[in-house]
Amino acid sequence: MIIAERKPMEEIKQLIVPYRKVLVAGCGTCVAVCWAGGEKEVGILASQLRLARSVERNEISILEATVERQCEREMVAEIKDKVAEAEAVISLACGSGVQTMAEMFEDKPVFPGVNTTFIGMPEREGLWVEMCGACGDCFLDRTGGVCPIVRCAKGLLNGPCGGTRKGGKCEIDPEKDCAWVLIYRRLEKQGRLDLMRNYYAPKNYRAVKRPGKVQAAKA
Amino acid sequence: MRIMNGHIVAFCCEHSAYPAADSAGRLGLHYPENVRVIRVPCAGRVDLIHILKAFENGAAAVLVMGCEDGACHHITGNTRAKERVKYSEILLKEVNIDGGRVRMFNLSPNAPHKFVRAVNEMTRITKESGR
Amino acid sequence: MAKPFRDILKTKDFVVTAEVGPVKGSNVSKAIEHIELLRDKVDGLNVTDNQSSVMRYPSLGICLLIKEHGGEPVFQVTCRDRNRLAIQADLLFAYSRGVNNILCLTGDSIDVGDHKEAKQVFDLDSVQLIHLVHTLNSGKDMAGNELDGGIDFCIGTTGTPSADPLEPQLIKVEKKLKAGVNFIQTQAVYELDELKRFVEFVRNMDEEVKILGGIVPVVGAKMAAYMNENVPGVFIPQRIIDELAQAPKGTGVAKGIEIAARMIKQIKEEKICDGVHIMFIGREEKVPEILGAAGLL
Amino acid sequence: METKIGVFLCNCGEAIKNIDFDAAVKEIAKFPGVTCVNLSSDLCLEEGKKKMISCIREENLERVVVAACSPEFHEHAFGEVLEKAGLNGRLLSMANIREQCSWAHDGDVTGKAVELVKMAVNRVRLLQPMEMKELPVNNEVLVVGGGFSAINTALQLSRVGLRTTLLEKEAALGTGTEELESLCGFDTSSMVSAVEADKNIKVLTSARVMEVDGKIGDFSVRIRQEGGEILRKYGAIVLATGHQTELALDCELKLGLSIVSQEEFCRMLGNPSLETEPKTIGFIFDFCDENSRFPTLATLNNALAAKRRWGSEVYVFYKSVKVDSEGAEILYQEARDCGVVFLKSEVPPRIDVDNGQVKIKAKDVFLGEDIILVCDVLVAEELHLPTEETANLSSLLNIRRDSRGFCQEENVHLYPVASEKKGIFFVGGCRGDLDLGRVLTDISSVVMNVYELLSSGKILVEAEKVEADPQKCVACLTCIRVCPHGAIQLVRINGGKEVAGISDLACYACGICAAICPAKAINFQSYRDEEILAQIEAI
Repeated sequence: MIIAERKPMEEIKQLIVPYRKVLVAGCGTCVAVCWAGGEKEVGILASQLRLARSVERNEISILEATVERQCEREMVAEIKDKVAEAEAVISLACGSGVQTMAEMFEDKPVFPGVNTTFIGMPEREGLWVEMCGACGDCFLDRTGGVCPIVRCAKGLLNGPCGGTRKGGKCEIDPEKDCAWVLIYRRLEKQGRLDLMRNYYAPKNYRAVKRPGKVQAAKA
Repeated sequence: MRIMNGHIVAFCCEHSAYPAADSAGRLGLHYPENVRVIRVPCAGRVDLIHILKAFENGAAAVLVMGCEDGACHHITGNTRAKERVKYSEILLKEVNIDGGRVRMFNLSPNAPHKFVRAVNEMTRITKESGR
Repeated sequence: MAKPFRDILKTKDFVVTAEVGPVKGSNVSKAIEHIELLRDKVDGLNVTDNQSSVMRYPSLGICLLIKEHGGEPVFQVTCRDRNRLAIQADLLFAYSRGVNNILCLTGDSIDVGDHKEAKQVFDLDSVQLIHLVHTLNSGKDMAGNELDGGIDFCIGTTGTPSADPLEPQLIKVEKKLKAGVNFIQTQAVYELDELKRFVEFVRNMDEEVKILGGIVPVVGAKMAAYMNENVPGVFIPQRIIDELAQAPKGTGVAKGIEIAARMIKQIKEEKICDGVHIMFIGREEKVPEILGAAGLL
Repeated sequence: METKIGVFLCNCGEAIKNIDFDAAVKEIAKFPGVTCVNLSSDLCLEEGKKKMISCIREENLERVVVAACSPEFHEHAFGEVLEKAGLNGRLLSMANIREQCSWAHDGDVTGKAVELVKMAVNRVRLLQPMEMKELPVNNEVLVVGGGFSAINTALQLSRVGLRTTLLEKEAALGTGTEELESLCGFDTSSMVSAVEADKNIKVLTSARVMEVDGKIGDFSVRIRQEGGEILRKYGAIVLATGHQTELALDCELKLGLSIVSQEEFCRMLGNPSLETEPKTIGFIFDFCDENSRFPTLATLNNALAAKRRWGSEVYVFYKSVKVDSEGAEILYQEARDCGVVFLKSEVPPRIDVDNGQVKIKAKDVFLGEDIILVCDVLVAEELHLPTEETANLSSLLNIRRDSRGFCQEENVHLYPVASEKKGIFFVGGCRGDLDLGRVLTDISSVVMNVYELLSSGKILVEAEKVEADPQKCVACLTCIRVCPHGAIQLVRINGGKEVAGISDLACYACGICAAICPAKAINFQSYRDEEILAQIEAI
């Protein structure tokens, strides 16, 4: 799932300074699940913006809408009337949702209200961690299902760096586990440490040519 | 512009703060008239949007009142409410509203004095920082 | 002229190298002083590569200065700041200018440095880097293209004898050895038993490779605690922190030097490994004192 | 068509004096949808209710607001009035103009009263009818444990006609009850034979609970016995897994002839052929564990018994004597009268062993002097601790324990015997350090609770009181993670999409899930966002 995080309020306020009627558009898929851009967050941001402007004595009218997936043109089309009514849009969807919206309503400024951060999963209620870097060349078969590309701070392919902290924690964050220690433990448990002893040649970092494109072979 | 109507919205848990407020009335413990109690089944029911909307609507302050620590009928309702109130302080500060205008209070149903103290305290705070 | 490091490794019983940290800025006079001071006292001078991810004068630049001043440089190359194109290009350049020794490292994370918002590269890791040097040594680049004019680096790398857990680190060392290295300069060691264990592991894999124990003098208890917390790969035992804490005020540096010299002596006397690598960044001028105290001058 | 709302004001037999009701009626009548406003002085009496019913019928009211006393008093009764008038009882909102308005402020509060009514009117307009529905429940009960509490719970459940399984990890029932027996004078073996004779009770010994699934009315429990595993269904589960004791002793002092536990001391008392009767006995309690109800009783009982049986000199070292248990005060008095010496000390006494004799050294608070007692037997202080079984089961059932590891001892004000999950109860020692009186009260309480829930084989619940809208639910699992009552599970709708399914049976209707749902998919009848926000808008 795509994880995002709301932009700082100050930044959002600056984005809409010239406007008096703004639509806050949420997305009901990934960003809803990670508490960044679902209907609840739309309501909170809308309320905050109204409050901010009323404190500044510069009233603003905020419209609210949430579509199921903002990265689908057909679904975004459902709120076109509200978009038409607004002078600008703050999208709380991930980057692709923002762009879908921007592309469909070319005459409207569409601003991102969240920072899209990574592909990840919930570790517990309210905490999400990065799991996949969308490198286009999955390596997980060799690492006991732990991705060294994003879960190792340096994306190393041949084992831990020398910076590993006591107890197998990461050089950059004593709270985080060293991915290679996790890989070691997983493979050891499975009796497959040979996989870790293999040499892995430099990765093909161009497996996905940017901008990426996937064409389904089957109809 | 935001016209503050000077009211204090108090979300009161029906297991604790609500009966405490009743009890204050029965004992004739008077407190400012500007308090508007909204009864909720648990402080954990109070959502951020409820707090924000109360301010949008002109409230001078918002109180969330739940059971004492470790005595929530729903185990975590009061602690969640406390965290939520803390977060709402941040949300309010982000829009230049004094975070001190939202507060969480824990009290038991037999603590009418505590209810009155909380209301008085909040009234004082709002008066000090201007309506 | 200093002897080529490769020959020293083969012939000398106890090899000593020291580290020179490049300056921040273009004024290299201090670096030249250090080179002049150390070039005849040690067998090789390592030059760090934006050490701790702090931007400085380039490693290769100082290596050239060492060369000019008659020393033997060890060019430290990390994978953090350059992709495979840039690394290959730098290696060709280094070799063409007589910088023939390379230490292959992963590199610290950008997060610990002074340009925390920079994009970190890590296109390669240290094992892949060693393979890359061999590829270039064989006269080809990574894409398989022929090179006009080959190279022949003496290759070193590093290892962490005090890592916890140790096993994953040893697997990595094993891979580095399989890739083929001439020498290992270990990360800082404070417990010689750990170094012995490490040497034994390496010896079982490769009898030829030379191992230089990493010596990082610590000059105060607070400094030691700070390093434990903030310097990647450093694990200073409480025993040493206590010893430093007991030293009278103002004698921290002397105490640090004393401890370092004591360790070097022991390594040499007990023939624990083939030499030492002294990292006294910021206090390069004190290295001779350590050497003196360790009886290496 | 606007919803027709009727407002019933009541001055509570003129107990509300500072509201100008006539002016209020005029104002309230202006609110949109309010088609009639009535003033009464006895709404909660039969007469008033009758008038209300006829008004609702005559005016064809669709929603009702009662502005009177606190809803804490008569909300339920007024709901019934609505039902009698043919309206759903949930279409009622109350404005508390008495306790939280008239009685809470000085001077005229008509304005505030009108506003409170407006809040209620705004809310009532949005309320939806709610139906009751019956859900079938399995009425067999699983009682885990084989001690005093477990056996008694099973016997009493059986007496009220509920089939019960008694699951004990040991090979037989009633082990480890000697101390209780000697202190409280009951007979375990007769209890055990009563269980064996009871057709309503099935006993599984050497058995362990491996896994529990489901919820109240429908728990599936995987049980491991010597012969293998069985899967059985129960409507409720009662934990009676007891406690264990540990002596609060310096580790160097070994338990032996001269240092004993309360239980061993009971055994000594019960031994008719004891070689030498102890002449001097010391007791220590209430230093390490201040929650010492049971140890207090045990000490008092045993001290008295020793005095009476052997005429020994008995000294009790304590920090404070807790006599809140039933009968404890009398026991204490008796003990004093019999010549048991009580010595109060602030810090735990020092204990040394010297030539087979125990030396107790303490500073007496009242004398202000050090006292050294050399005694033949020391009954050491005991700590009451939760059993391993309690720990295992509570984690299996995903039930919280308090900081000491007992089942909710620190939360007794709320659910003394009920866990945070409906249908799971605690009784006896697993709940903390209880005296027998409390345990017996617990047992009756559990039996009553279980009887109420399961006896009819069905439970009446408000249908879909809290419900996740499957259209809006994005299956983020947040509600499942936050529900304190374990009432939410992922369910497939029509075998397809997975959404949050809130069990009407297990839900306590707290609304924590509704407040946190990022998709705003959870509807909590009567406390929906709209209904709360409508009240705010009226202010």
